[in-house]
Amino acid sequence: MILQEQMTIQSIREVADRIYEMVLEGNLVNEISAPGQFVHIRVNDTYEPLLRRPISIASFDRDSGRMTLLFRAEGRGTGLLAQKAPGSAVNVLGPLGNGFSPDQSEPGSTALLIGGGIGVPPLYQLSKELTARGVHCIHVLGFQSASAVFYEKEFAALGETRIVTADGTAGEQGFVTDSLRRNPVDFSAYYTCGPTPMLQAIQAAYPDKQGFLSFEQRMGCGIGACFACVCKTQDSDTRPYVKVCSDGPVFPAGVVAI
Amino acid sequence: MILQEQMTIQSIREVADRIYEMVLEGNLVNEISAPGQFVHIRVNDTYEPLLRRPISIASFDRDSGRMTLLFRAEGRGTGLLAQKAPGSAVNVLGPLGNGFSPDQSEPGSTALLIGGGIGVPPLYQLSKELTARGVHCIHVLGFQSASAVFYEKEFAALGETRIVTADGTAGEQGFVTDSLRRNPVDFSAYYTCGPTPMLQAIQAAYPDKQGFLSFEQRMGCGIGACFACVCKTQDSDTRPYVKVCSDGPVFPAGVVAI
Amino acid sequence: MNRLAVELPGLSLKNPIMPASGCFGFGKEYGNLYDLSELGAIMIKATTLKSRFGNPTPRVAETAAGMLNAIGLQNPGLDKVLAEELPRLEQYDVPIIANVAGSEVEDYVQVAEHISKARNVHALELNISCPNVKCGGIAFGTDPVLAGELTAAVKAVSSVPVYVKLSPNVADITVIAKAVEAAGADGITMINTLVGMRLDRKTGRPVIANKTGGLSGPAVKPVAIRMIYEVSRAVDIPIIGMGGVSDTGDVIDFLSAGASAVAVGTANFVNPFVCPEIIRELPAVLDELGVDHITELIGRSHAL
Amino acid sequence: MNRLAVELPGLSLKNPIMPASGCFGFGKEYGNLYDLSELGAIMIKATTLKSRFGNPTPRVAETAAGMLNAIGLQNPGLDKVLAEELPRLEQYDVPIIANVAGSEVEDYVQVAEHISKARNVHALELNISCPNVKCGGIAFGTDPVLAGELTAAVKAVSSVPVYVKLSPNVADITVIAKAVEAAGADGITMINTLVGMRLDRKTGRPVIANKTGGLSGPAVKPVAIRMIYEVSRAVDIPIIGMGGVSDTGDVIDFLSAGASAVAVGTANFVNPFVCPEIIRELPAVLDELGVDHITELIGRSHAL
Ligand SMILES: Cc1cc2nc3c(=O)[nH]c(=O)nc-3n(C[C@H](O)[C@H](O)[C@H](O)COP(=O)(O)OP(=O)(O)OC[C@H]3O[C@@H](n4cnc5c(N)ncnc54)[C@H](O)[C@@H]3O)c2cc1C
Ligand SMILES: Cc1cc2nc3c(=O)[nH]c(=O)nc-3n(C[C@H](O)[C@H](O)[C@H](O)COP(=O)(O)OP(=O)(O)OC[C@H]3O[C@@H](n4cnc5c(N)ncnc54)[C@H](O)[C@@H]3O)c2cc1C
Ligand SMILES: Cc1cc2nc3c(=O)[nH]c(=O)nc-3n(C[C@H](O)[C@H](O)[C@H](O)COP(=O)(O)O)c2cc1C
Ligand SMILES: Cc1cc2nc3c(=O)[nH]c(=O)nc-3n(C[C@H](O)[C@H](O)[C@H](O)COP(=O)(O)O)c2cc1C
Ligand code: FES
Ligand code: FES
Repeated sequence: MILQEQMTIQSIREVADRIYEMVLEGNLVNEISAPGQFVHIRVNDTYEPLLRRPISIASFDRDSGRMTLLFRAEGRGTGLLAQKAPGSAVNVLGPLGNGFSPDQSEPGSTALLIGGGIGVPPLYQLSKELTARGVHCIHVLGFQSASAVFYEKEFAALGETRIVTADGTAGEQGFVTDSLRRNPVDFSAYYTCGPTPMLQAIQAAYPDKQGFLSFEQRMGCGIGACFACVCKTQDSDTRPYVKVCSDGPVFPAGVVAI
Repeated sequence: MILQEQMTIQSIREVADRIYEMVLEGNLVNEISAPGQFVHIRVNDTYEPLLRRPISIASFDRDSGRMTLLFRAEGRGTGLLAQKAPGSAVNVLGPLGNGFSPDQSEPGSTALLIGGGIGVPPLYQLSKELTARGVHCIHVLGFQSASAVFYEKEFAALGETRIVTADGTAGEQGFVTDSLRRNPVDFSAYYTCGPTPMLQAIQAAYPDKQGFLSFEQRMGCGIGACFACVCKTQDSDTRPYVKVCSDGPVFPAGVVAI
Repeated sequence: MNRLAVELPGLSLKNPIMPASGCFGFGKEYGNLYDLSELGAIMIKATTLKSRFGNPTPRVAETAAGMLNAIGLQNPGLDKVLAEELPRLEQYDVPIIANVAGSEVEDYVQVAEHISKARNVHALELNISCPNVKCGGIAFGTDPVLAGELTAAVKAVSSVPVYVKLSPNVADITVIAKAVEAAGADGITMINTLVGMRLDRKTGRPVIANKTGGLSGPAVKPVAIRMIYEVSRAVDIPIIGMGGVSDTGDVIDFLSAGASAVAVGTANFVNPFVCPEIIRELPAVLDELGVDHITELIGRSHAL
Repeated sequence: MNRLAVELPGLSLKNPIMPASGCFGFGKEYGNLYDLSELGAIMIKATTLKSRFGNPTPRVAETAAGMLNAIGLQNPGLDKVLAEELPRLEQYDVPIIANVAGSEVEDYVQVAEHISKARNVHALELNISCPNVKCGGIAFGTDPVLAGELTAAVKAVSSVPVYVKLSPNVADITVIAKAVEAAGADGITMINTLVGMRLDRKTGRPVIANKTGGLSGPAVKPVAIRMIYEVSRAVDIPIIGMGGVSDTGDVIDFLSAGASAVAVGTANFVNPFVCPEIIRELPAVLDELGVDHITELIGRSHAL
């Protein structure tokens, strides 16, 4: 069920340059059903900024009723969010959308998790669940530069983790796809989240693999009512479009026309 | 000189129902030249609310660099102002306008200070300065009801102080003018600030006295440039209008057409 | 006595609050959040004869106290709306106002004729003001002659009262209002969005793929209030007002301006529960204002 | 090289930033706060033939991210402006753009003829778009024929280039823009305010004594950007853009939309130092955008 809740900020800290980790507590956490779902946040109660901001759930724990978000203080909305104090409340709508299905990978198999920038967060919960299932996870995480790298240790604790930076200041130099071309890995399914050109390159690189991609799109309602976030599909006859907010944000490879 | 300054909130407390006392510190205090001047406050750095809010300087102290404001949390802007925490900064433009001239009352004479509601604040600094000059002050302060009364002790410490409430829950029942009709006082000059109907009644009641009235008007710029706050004058041939923000807010009796 | 009930042509509203067209889809998603029977009515998404994909994305952009949208009337088309969307809404005790759009008069007429026969459609809202499609829409909304002709053509075939949705992108909105009244419109809904644009700071290019979009939200409220004030003095048919309504206070303002009921658009995105919240708050606000029945507020602004 | 310099008809601007008419009086008050020579130009308050008191108060009201005003062109009249206001501004090294208003063509012509001869007046801004006066003003701004005739009449007597200030309260602003261009206008300034209204929550009556007022501030920026985008593609004369400009980023947007210079109105009330602050910040923003000269930004939105 989708809730609108005033969730309490348990902690907030800058984990990399302008990247914030925010831990929120509330009943909404009980409703989360899959890694890769997101929440829609109202950063304050004025009309400025007016719209909610979609942020992925990076991890959650039903026992403590807490979830973690990781976001970049980018523009006005996330900038204000980054200034919130622990103990204060944030208006959260969620959980929204359909996430990744860890069940798609058999125990003992290898999964390739590829993240780009602020697309990295939802892969963390996914990796935790896959690992718990006995799936072997390989993480390839791309960032702009060393100062933007976050959660390297957290991912490394779950499995092999490659850091790739555009400017080469940390890990390998280049894009995640460069790294995968240089040092290919063997895997049965891939899961990816990041900028659209990256998703496109990955889908093109592994035409024969089972893959799951998480998309971004500008949103209005976040729940499927306003048609702001539609994407054309590859097979437009059976299903002319999908909505990122309610049909996605995660789609199997080959569904969305990119 | 008019400054725009991020002043620091030293303290903020609710002194009556929805009436807040806020003490601010900054260089702007050095520029204050008269009781009855006001400041124009930007309550936050978003576009909502957009405009500044005019608030009178209730008292100030150059030595400590502090001034006190008293305001009612009325609508959106003052509501947000009331929520500010000590230690945080507020964007203040001021000091603005021309205030009361305590010099107009001779030492030893009696001054009648009549305030209504949130018109009471500027009379406090005025009374302090008059009293320091050796002028005997009588205060007649009108409020809606007991819960809205503030600064009674502070005024009483400076001189005789009558509280009048519309509903009779504190002091005398009625309007300040009722009280003054019932128990007339002898004085040489009056100083008043409050709602326009009150100013009108007072000016009409004392046609032969020297009087000074502080006016309110919706404002744009607060510095005399936008013509939002004009009032017609009684002698429109020599001076067709005055601006409350820069020519006032205090005018001698008989100047403004009310 | 229901202090919130309002009677309008074709519509017995238990309260004057309804979601605005395009901001509520066909009710499915919001129906998962609360009971749609609480609403006064529902204005469903624009329906066209054939299904439409709409404009390329990005389709929305935020502005100061507002947003731009250029959805482009995406909808599954008349047949699907009749076969799937409207029947699903029959589970709720709420009248539906069907928003009708098209490129040619003939499109409007066909959609109107069929959709007005659906069991739960109690009124039509003729969308002559969509700024986001190349043909039709706003062209009808800025020309009084075309607006009148379209209204008359739709009135001739509709089984339910016809409300015409006006565009604010005109010099004198009363001219269009009078034209559609004269052509037989039963009511007016207003305002649709103002045409606006946002540019990307880095590239200088429009953020919205369609370049321009329709401005909605609190930013446009003063324009909506002014136009409703003007139109309610110029015509005798009732107005359903909209444009920036976000809370109960805004509803009071729209009724005071001259609207008989109020639609909530963009605010649904900010707070999906805004409509039922307003409905629940209204009686207390009537008490505060010392008013027995909500209809007493209609047109207060006109008092001398 | 001055990276901020912009050349426009009659105006050699050291930077493209100027206060908008009516939001800066005749410069006296802001001149006490900073050196007005820092500004690119100053658009002074509308001047009419005779002095005007303007509308009753309240004259302003706040709205979401905007404000309404109905000052009603209060000004001391042509003679006083020539005798007192303009000479006082001569102490600054800054070109003055004189905003000219009236009720009849003849009023405009007389003011234009005389004020254009003042030493520091380098251009006129023909105000055919004031929504707050009963006669004149906006009537000229919504009719292309009247707008063209007035422009031609003023051009015939003016000693300096004539810019025409357009109203956004029209269905198609390019029609008016083309009409004034054809009539000889040297440039366009836009936008003036959108007509709006705010009601008092308790009484339901308009807050502004004049009932309606002109909406300005960040709320209207998307409309201003869209209209400047449209007009800059429709005419060949330069545009001075305005409508919600509040910071350096907004200036970039207005230039990108197609304006050659930018005026700041309402934002002066929010931050009286906004103009010099923007001017000081601009060079760093040019660096960020990788642009040598500010004129390279003009019309970026039109790139394919
Ligand atoms: C499903 C989904 C999950 C996301 N998860 C994360 C996450 O976990 N961490 C994170 O840092 N970011 C995430 N994003 C991106 C994040 O939503 C944007 O960075 C954010 O909305 C920008 O808002 P702003 O106030 O900083 O920028 P502004 O420039 O003020 O935003 C203006 C408007 O544009 C929208 N917008 C701007 N950039 C984006 C974008 N990239 N995607 C969608 N809308 C955008 C905003 O929501 C807002 O409506 C996610 C986006 C989506 C769609
Ligand atoms: C010279 C002067 C001195 C003042 N001194 C004080 C004071 O010391 N203490 C105090 O509590 N109040 C004072 N006021 C009144 C105070 O400015 C208003 O109560 C306040 O602006 C209301 O803002 P809001 O955000 O609460 O209300 P909102 O309803 O959000 O205000 C909306 C708009 O209307 C304006 N407005 C509303 N009421 C008034 C008003 N009465 N006068 C002028 N503008 C108004 C606001 O400034 C704002 O622009 C003074 C007003 C003036 C003109
Ligand atoms: C995303 C979106 C889609 C819209 N789609 C339609 C539509 O299909 N038909 C229509 O008549 N109006 C449409 N509108 C306009 C609204 O119904 C409403 O008139 C306008 O948004 C002003 O109200 P608001 O400020 O409350 O949103 C749409 C508005 C938005 C924001
Ligand atoms: C208080 C006020 C007074 C104005 N007076 C005039 C005027 O005298 N002449 C004119 O052409 N425009 C006048 N305007 C319009 C502005 O010059 C400007 O076009 C408009 O406000 C949009 O810009 P902004 O959003 O930056 O304020 C006035 C605007 C305001 C807010
Ligand atoms: S954001 Fe509204 S449908 Fe997806
Ligand atoms: S508020 Fe602008 S002139 Fe007084």
